Amino acid sequence: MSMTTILQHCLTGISLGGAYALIAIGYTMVYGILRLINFAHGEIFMMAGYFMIFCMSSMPYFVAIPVVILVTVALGVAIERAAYKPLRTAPRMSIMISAIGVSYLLQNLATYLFTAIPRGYPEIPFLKQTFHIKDVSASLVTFLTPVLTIVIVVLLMLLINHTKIGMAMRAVSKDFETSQLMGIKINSVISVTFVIGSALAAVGSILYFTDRMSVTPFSGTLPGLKCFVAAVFGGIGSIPGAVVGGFLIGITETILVALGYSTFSDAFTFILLIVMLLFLPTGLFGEKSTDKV
Amino acid sequence: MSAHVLELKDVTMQFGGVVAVDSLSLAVDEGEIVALIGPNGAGKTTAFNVVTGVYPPTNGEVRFHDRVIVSNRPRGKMKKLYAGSSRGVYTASVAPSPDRITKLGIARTFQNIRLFKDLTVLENVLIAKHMNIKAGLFSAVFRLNAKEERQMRESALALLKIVGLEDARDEVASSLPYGKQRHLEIARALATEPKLLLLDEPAAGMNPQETDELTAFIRRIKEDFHLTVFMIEHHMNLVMEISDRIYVIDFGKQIAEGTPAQVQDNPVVIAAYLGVEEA
Amino acid sequence: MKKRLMVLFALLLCVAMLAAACAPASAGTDKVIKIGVFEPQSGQNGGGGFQEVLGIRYAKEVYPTVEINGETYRIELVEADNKSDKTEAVSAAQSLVSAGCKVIIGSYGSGVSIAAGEIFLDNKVPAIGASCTNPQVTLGNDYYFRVCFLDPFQGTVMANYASQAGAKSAAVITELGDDYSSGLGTFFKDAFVKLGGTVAAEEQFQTNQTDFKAILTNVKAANPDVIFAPSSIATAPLIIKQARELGITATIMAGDTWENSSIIENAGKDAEGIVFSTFFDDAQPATAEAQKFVPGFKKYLTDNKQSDIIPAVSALGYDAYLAAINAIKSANSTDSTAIRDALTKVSFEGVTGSISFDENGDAKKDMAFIKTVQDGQFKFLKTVTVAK
Amino acid sequence: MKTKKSTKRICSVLAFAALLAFLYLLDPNSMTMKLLQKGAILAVVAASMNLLNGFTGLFSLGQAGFMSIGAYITALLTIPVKSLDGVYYAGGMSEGIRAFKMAMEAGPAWLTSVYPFLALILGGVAAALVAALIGIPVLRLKSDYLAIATLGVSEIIRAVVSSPQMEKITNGSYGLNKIPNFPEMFGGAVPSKVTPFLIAAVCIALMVLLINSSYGRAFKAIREDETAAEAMGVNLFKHKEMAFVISSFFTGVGGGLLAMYLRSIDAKTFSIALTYDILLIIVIGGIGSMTGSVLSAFLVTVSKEGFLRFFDETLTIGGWQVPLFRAGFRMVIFSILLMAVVLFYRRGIMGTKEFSWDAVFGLPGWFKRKFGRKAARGGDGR
Repeated sequence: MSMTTILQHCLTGISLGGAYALIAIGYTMVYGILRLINFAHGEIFMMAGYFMIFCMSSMPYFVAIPVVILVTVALGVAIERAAYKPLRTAPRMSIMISAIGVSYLLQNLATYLFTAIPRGYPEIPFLKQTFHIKDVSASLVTFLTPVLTIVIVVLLMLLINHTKIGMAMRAVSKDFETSQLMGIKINSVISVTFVIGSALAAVGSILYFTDRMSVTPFSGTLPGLKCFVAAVFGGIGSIPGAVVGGFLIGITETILVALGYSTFSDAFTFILLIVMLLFLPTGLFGEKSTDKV
Repeated sequence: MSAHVLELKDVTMQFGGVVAVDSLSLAVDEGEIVALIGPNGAGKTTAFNVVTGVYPPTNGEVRFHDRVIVSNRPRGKMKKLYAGSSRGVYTASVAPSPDRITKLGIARTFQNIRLFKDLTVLENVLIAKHMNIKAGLFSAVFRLNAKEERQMRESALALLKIVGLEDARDEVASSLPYGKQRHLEIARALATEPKLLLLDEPAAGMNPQETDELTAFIRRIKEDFHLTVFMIEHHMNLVMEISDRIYVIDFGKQIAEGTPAQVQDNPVVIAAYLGVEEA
Repeated sequence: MKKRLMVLFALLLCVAMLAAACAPASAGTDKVIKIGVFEPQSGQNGGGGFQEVLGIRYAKEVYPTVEINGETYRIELVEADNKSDKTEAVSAAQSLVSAGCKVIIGSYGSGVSIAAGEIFLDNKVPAIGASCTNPQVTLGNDYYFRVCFLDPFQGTVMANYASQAGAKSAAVITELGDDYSSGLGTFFKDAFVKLGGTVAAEEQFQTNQTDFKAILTNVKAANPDVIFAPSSIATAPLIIKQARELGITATIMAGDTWENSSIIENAGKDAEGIVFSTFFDDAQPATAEAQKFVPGFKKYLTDNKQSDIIPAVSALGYDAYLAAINAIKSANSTDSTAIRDALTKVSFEGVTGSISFDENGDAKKDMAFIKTVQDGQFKFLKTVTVAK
Repeated sequence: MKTKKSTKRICSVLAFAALLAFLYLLDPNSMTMKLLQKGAILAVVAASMNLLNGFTGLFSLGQAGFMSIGAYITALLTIPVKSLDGVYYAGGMSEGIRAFKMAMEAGPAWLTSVYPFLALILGGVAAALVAALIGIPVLRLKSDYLAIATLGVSEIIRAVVSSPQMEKITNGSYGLNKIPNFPEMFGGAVPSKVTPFLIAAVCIALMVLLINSSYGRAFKAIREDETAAEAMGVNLFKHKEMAFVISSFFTGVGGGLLAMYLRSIDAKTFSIALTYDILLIIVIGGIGSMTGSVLSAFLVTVSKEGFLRFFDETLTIGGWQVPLFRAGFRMVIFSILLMAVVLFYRRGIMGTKEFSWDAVFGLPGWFKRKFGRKAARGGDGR
């Protein structure tokens, strides 16, 4: 395999990883606080894709992008309010089923509204300009994705470690009941979590789809699952962990496909998950917790 | 002297930085009722959890009828901590799962009642009987073990009679009044045919009258089932009335041991309890 | 109590449904003969399926009746959506049979046709495939016929075209778990190698995969003259655009599925220059039937608010319908077995050429149309003929 | 009023006879029959999923994977040798299997008559074996980690099945077809149309027997409280593994039946969506109720593919075209239904209740009370 090919692959892997990382953060934050796999997160990401298509058809990108982020956030929070809040006291299983139900609903809704035929993703001019460095060629977004990811994560870490709401979040993820007793407004904290998570999903979807150019109702499912694996890998609840996991999965996936094992590119992600859960159940950066008897 | 029924040697349990139980040693003899008391968070329940195999201890061993059932060697930081200390260091590493320990004949109840809430009273007891079922899956599914099944039911019902729940056999466990739930939990423990019964705050949340009933009840089952009882309790009058010996621990360390009378006037104990005791 | 109510509700529903379902399917009055339309109108192939249905509907407008020993029978179309999903296909096919259809037309997508084939066989109802190109559909099924050519043929056609266009090396990209894509890919490979070409790269991708960069990077490294990427219209634009973005200039070729305007819409200017084989071209009306069909159907399309490019599958749907009524005529009865026997003998001038069936029940066709995209329009390139 | 045992027996016999008669009379090629058959198959799978999720409290999402194992094994074994070449037209087939199949078909009459059932059982066994292996690591995981891991397992299985490396066996991308329909039983005494119902009935009966046995109680104990169960001497791993393997076995058999029903299968058929459909069934039926699962299996199948189809067709009433009604609407309705059940009737149709004649006889009395007619005479069963 020639040098340029390898470089090209690395580029693909890293930018894919970047997008994954952004989605994974959404999972890890929600799980950290609600102990819930937000199965719908992948679908939120997919819906963000469709929102972008419609916004861009009627407004310039610099208007469209914030609008899309806002709408996606609204969707995310709405889902939390409608599908998760009522079940807060319910057994774990019914909340998960509710999450699956939501993703099932969003998928069918998308199929119904936009049909299963893929919609072309609008081109954001400045993101799409392609570079040719010798034989390696890629659009700006490919380079931009990882950079942007890192920046966002740094900001997020600052938010979580140096603001009141951030402190509240950490408290809630440590101990739900106690922090409630300490007078932290659980619901607002959860909402904030979903706001951040959905916003990142929106950004992620813009980067991801600009690079891949078309959206179908199923575009969300697999990235969603993979990003959850990424979150677990990095240690659920830990944001840097999610990022590392995201990049790692993006890159390994690309490598596998590059080597001609595309059959197993998805399967591998899950093998990774199972192995990880067995030998390092708390992931790379997650901290241990003993359940009280 | 005859071997102890239960013996803890230098049992230490450390969670991260917290030492919940600190090289605790104690012994319980055949036919005794021994109480383990101490202020909240003294590590009583943790000690129980170590004995029943819920947590493997950081160091120390537990013997049952002179047989090592739980044991662990210090690892990592702990090694340094123990280096050259006079306290015993245990090299064997025995960590059976709780069900194995139950099979050996140690049954327990829980501080916060842990019944199978949505199952009927009878089922709760029958599950404890499942432990020593002889029939394999096949014969159980095809009811070839009708006789065994009948015996299980009969003994279960007998137990329910003893705790006075035979009329409630088909009620859902969670629908029972609090006191009854405690009784059911004990009946369930007895169903495993234990030699040693560990009771974790059996009288918690009971009014004086209920407590007296409980006292009598514990005495009765001890006699009927030839049990040795090791209990954690806060209700001092219950403890003082029922137990032959008492161990007092604070911050995971044993601070006193002796008959109720001795313990009562032990200044250390009083100190430990001042302002902390709620019973 | 609420639970009780639910139980009761459920039971009632069950009973109601059974009752409804058991009601004898109206076998059709003596004056009506039913033709079933077994097509996907939703799911992965929903788009293509619908185009095929349009062709069939139009055909029915043109030939609304059929003569059976002196009596005129009104033809009634019964449509069932198989959702491009095998598990649904069985019940959809069954619903047509139960509705008393004498002949079935369909389906777009070979997988569902194969699944439904067994049902039609069991019920001895003949089926005429319009655009299902997989050999499996008619193989070993005496009741399945088809008016289109087969994948082996199509693969050979594209291979011939490629080598005639001077291509020495080709890259083949196929979809895992998809019989159409994988099958066509294999046949292309075999034919291309026979013609002295080399297969520089073979890549596979997963269903619903959206990122083809890694695959295409390998392809780029192999630097082939042409890329053969038979795939559903869902994935086509992705492959095309991402390939161009990576700076791959090789001609991208595929099979009949690509003749769908959604590809041009989604791939935009990148779609320019793609090449694919298809069954029909309105610029080259091969037969009298075709000359009459083209203007008529264009009008029909505009009346139904569709773009007036005639998709090949619509033409095939039309031909399948013709085959059906021809068979009914010559069978001169409404008995589906008789119609089946008649089908083996029919021979008529269809829109996509003269049609008659061989012992497998496949149309004897030896010509395919090659098309490309130019200025955002499908454009006829040439016809390729391969002796069978 | 408690109903007499004898009365119940009679009722059960009558009900069973009525059902059987209905099935025998029903035209094997009618829509109803096909839907009921599918319902029966899904009932088996749903019941086995319920055994795991509802009774042992292990939230597993691996069903589709185990179904595919069962389906592929059954298909491999039952496809007649003569049509093999047609099926494996692209890749060819591994000679070993072909030889084995030839030997089987050459076998004595009794063998060929039981062969399809052997195939089904083998399918189940294969699924069970895989489950046994996977269970060892995976069952150590808790609730949602277990869910995602099992979901992963099913994806892995799907990848392996459709991989080019397996082409000589599973026919990779092309899938298997020419699978014979349901076999007859007892030399035609049971026509092939009724077979799936009998098999389903047997499977479900077995599962019901299991959950009512001592082991079943142990499963429930694990669902209720793992720590307490362990303290009562229930070996967690042993019983979890047991439940997982048994459930997978029946899931595999269900998959085999599905293969016989579909007559042609490929890896796509067994995607995550299939698992979700089954989840939908057990949620609507009530997690923890076998009766519920069976009931809603039929309910969902018949409504989803039978009489609710009209949601997908453009419907015009008196020239006015009803909006919303077009392809895909049906599924939207179903997902909304699912959400409604999850949020408002969390216990589903049956909750954790099982069918009992008492309840049925209770209904009229209960009705009286429910709709405030005169004071109820003859209360409900309990």
